[in-house]
Amino acid sequence: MGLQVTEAVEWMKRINEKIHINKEYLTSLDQPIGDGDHGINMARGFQEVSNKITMENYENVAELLKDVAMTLMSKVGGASGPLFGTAFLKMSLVAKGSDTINHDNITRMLEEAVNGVKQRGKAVEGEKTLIDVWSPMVEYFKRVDRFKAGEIAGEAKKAMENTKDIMATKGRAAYFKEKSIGHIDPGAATSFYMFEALSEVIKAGEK
Amino acid sequence: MGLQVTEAVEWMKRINEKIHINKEYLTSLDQPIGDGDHGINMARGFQEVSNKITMENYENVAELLKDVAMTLMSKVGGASGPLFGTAFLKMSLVAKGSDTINHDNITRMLEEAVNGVKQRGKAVEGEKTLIDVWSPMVEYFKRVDRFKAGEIAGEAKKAMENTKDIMATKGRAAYFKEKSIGHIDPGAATSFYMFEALSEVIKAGEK
Amino acid sequence: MKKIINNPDRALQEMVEGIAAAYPNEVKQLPETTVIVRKDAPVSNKVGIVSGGGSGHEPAHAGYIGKGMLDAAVSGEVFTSPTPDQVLEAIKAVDSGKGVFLVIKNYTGDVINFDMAAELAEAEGIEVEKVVVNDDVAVEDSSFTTGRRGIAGTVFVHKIAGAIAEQGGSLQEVKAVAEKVVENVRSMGMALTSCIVPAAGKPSFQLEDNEMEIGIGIHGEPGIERKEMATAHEIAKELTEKVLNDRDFSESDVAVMVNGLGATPEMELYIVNKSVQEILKEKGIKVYKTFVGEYMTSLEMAGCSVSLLKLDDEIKSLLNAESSAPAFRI
Amino acid sequence: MKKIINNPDRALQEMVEGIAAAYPNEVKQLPETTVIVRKDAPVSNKVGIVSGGGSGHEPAHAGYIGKGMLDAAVSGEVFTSPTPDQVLEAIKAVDSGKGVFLVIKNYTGDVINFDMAAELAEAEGIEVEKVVVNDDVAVEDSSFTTGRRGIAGTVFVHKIAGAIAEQGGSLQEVKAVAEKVVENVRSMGMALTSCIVPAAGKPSFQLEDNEMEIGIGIHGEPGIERKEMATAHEIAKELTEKVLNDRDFSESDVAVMVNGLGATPEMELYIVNKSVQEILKEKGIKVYKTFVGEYMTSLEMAGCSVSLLKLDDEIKSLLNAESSAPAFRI
Ligand SMILES: Nc1ncnc2c1ncn2[C@@H]1O[C@H](COP(=O)(O)OP(=O)(O)O)[C@@H](O)[C@H]1O
Ligand SMILES: Nc1ncnc2c1ncn2[C@@H]1O[C@H](COP(=O)(O)OP(=O)(O)O)[C@@H](O)[C@H]1O
Ligand SMILES: [Mg+2]
Ligand SMILES: [Mg+2]
Ligand SMILES: [Mg+2]
Ligand SMILES: [Mg+2]
Repeated sequence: MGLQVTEAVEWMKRINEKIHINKEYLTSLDQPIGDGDHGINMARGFQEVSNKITMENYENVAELLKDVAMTLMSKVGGASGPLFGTAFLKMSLVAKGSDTINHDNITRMLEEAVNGVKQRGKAVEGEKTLIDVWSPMVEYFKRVDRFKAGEIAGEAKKAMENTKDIMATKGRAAYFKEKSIGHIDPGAATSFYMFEALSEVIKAGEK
Repeated sequence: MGLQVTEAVEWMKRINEKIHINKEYLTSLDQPIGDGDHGINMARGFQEVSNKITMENYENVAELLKDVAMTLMSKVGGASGPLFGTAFLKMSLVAKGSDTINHDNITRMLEEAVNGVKQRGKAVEGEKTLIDVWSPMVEYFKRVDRFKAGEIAGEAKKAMENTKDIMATKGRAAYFKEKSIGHIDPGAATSFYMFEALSEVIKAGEK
Repeated sequence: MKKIINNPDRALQEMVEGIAAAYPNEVKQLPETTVIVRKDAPVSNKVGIVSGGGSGHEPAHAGYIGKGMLDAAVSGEVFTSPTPDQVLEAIKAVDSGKGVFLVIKNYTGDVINFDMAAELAEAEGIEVEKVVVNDDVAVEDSSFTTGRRGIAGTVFVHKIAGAIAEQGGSLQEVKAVAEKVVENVRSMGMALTSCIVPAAGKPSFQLEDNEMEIGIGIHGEPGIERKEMATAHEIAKELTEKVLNDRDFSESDVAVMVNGLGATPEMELYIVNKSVQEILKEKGIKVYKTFVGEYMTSLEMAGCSVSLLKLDDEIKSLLNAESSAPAFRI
Repeated sequence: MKKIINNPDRALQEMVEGIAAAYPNEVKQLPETTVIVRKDAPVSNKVGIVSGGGSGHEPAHAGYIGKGMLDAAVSGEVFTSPTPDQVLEAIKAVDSGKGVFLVIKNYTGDVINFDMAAELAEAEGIEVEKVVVNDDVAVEDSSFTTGRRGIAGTVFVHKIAGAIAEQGGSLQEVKAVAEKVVENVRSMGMALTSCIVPAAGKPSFQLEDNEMEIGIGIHGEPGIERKEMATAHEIAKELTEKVLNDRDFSESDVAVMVNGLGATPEMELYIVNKSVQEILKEKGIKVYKTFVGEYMTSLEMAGCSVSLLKLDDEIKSLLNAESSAPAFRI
């Protein structure tokens, strides 16, 4: 199976929902090792995404993802806005010409997304950022041979939780050096919700 | 009996003690209807008075009272500094030529003090100020024919407590109009301690 | 109480030294006083302008010392008027023979202490004039009571009296224009929190999380009315309308001051300013110049005041005249 | 949370409108943006200077717009870097053909968003250069990590880049002198309280009555070290020495900035300044100019920072050059 425009729209709306429900939690993750705005930033951005995509009619997922990217870039700000924006923009570029997001192209989409984020953020794996969810997810999708809705969220969750043990070297959390250990990275948490939403949409499509 | 220099010095030291003990109380009186500095102001001033008079040797009470006055004027500030300063200055002027403060001259001393304060503060009786202790005390001393240590403090206390029912029209408390009713005037409370100290010194002299 | 001080009893003295140390080319501290004067005081052939009051209102008053504004500022203990001897030192230090003008805020303590200083100065042969600023419309104006308080509008009096003095105005001319400013300036303030007098160590009053005080002074005293917390627009409206109801500003050009009391983020002052400007526009009042910032504070009190000054050509030109005061550079 | 706002979601927009309404003859808001630019932008034959970042740091950055300082300030949501499209609008509005210079504080978000805007602007044919300010010695300098934060020292970069641009300096000349300032400025801050991001509604962290945070940033983030509350002198000493240990200022002429974070009474800043000046004097460092006040704030955070800028003749003369910015008039 694959995500067509309708399911991809549903994916974004679910992300929006999850972020709104967890807005305070995400912000609270950003307080001890950041500036306490991550949930606010992402909620503002995905609300705009949701408004935007509700008003449009997309012919393909690439167009949809591009709008998501541009909205995040122009409505979020901070570190997360341009970084998630870049991730979705890169996914959109890879998705160009495909009707759906499916297991064949998702690995490449995520791979490009990670590369884009790394370049923009001048960061690599293991620096306690959202990369530490996205990059393991690339590895995961490489490992499996089809969408397994039941696994995706769990994999993302594991990766998110692993950020707890990392000492931050990029982003605001880096200012806290050793003290950043023991806290989940907020951007990683948001990323987890994105993959959790993806797994739910895939599961719904399997029925 | 009368207060000679030694007793007058003792009077000032007792005032200082009482004000220090009640510094927070006096300040708390100044918080709801003022700016919360009265105890601080008076404690600073009488500490300086105490320091000053300890270092000097006075030939007569007039000299002592003049130093008290000048110290209050130059160390307290606010409304109370120059007003109490004026009161003691006027008392000093009346005391000139007398060896002691006694029942004969205290009435005139206080009367002049009240007049001085009234002129400086452009205030009269019934405006919820220190005048509302000093002025009744003039009346009291006029009524009696000798120092009655047992009565002085009680009279002053009654006068102080009566300021509770007055609506302030002068000083900071005036800004609160009706709301100033129900609070003892801080300057009246300080004045009470002054008369209480006086009565104690007189009582000590009677023994 | 958490404050960046060494000792409440030395806070005033150390602050004054810190001011003198910050601007050694512009000002000097008079030895063994809490008086700061212009470095070049007395400025020859110029009326000296002296202001002051309790400390805790910074940048008032020492921040307004400079060419075109004050010649001296006298600081008392926190919220406590300075004593006559200190004011006298200031007067003597800035008198060039052309007389000295005192800008006094209408508080019993300030009035008495400055008056006594004026008497002492006159006894020494110095000509002294004064104005008493009473711009706070929260308090009823009455000759039977203490009358209105002087608050943020005082800064306009400093500026304009200072400008005319700098231009060579006589003592009487300074007095005349200062009185005109006092007649034409009105203010009203509000607070979200109290402040802590260092020597007291605890807040002067308590406000709940949903309460504000309307009609606040600048000494940590409670306001005239305690109300439920409102929006910035409602607050701006209440303050501005109280000011407008007190004096006819219609068809006038005005200067506006949105003043922070100490702990209000400037963001909030600008949000208030937006509403103030809208309200004035609606009423046909033309804003000639606006000042937003901390001009007359109350230690770490959160809150703001709105002041309006009605302008004529003379006041406009004096308001625009050069000032080198660190806290009011024009 | 008590704040004088109407709605956390509209606070940024309303603040920007309030700034524009305060100085209608000096600045203008670019329609439908949160960008404020000089009224006369683009100034012909002048490099345009653009700065910005999250809001909540007022008077930074819009207060520094004026002749001799910034041409534009871009405000993001509270403590959140503005988006590239907004920065791009600012760049376009101030480009006179001589190029645009970006002053960026070293935060991942600011760096990324401003970089993206620069790329977009270059794609439109505008020459763009930038400097990244990283004056905060609380954070270790490292090319493997995010590196140091930009804090109050940024204001010196604004001033000096603005001055050389006003004098007709080329884009490369502006860049060179701005880089020199960045190399020569160091800062260190501390806080007594946290602050409240309006949209969060609660303090970013909690401090007990006997605690302070040393090495604080300007975004309400916790500091590097939590300590027992100390005296003003100890605090001044700790901040100043941290700065002095990081860079050799000995035998130098310096500019000093004692910056309040939002809720610190100016009285306390001057008390800190007294100690800072004493410490510098002891070490033989000559203070050329001092700035005490709120220059780079963190909403209603109580606390302060100390910045030192090592001066040479060029920087001195640029520091002294005229500036008409409301928050930094010289
Ligand atoms: N250099 C970087 N590379 C990748 N991700 C980063 C980088 N810096 C920060 N992030 C991510 O951004 C998140 C913070 O986002 P947010 O709080 O919205 O922005 P800001 O840090 O500007 O306040 C971090 O939790 C981290 O996942
Ligand atoms: N006009 C006045 N005449 C007489 N006494 C006054 C007048 N104004 C104030 N007082 C007295 O001064 C007291 C306040 O003193 P204090 O708090 O030390 O000074 P301030 O009001 O300047 O803070 C009042 O309680 C009142 O007794
Ligand atoms: Mg954040
Ligand atoms: Mg008082
Ligand atoms: Mg007082
Ligand atoms: Mg942020």
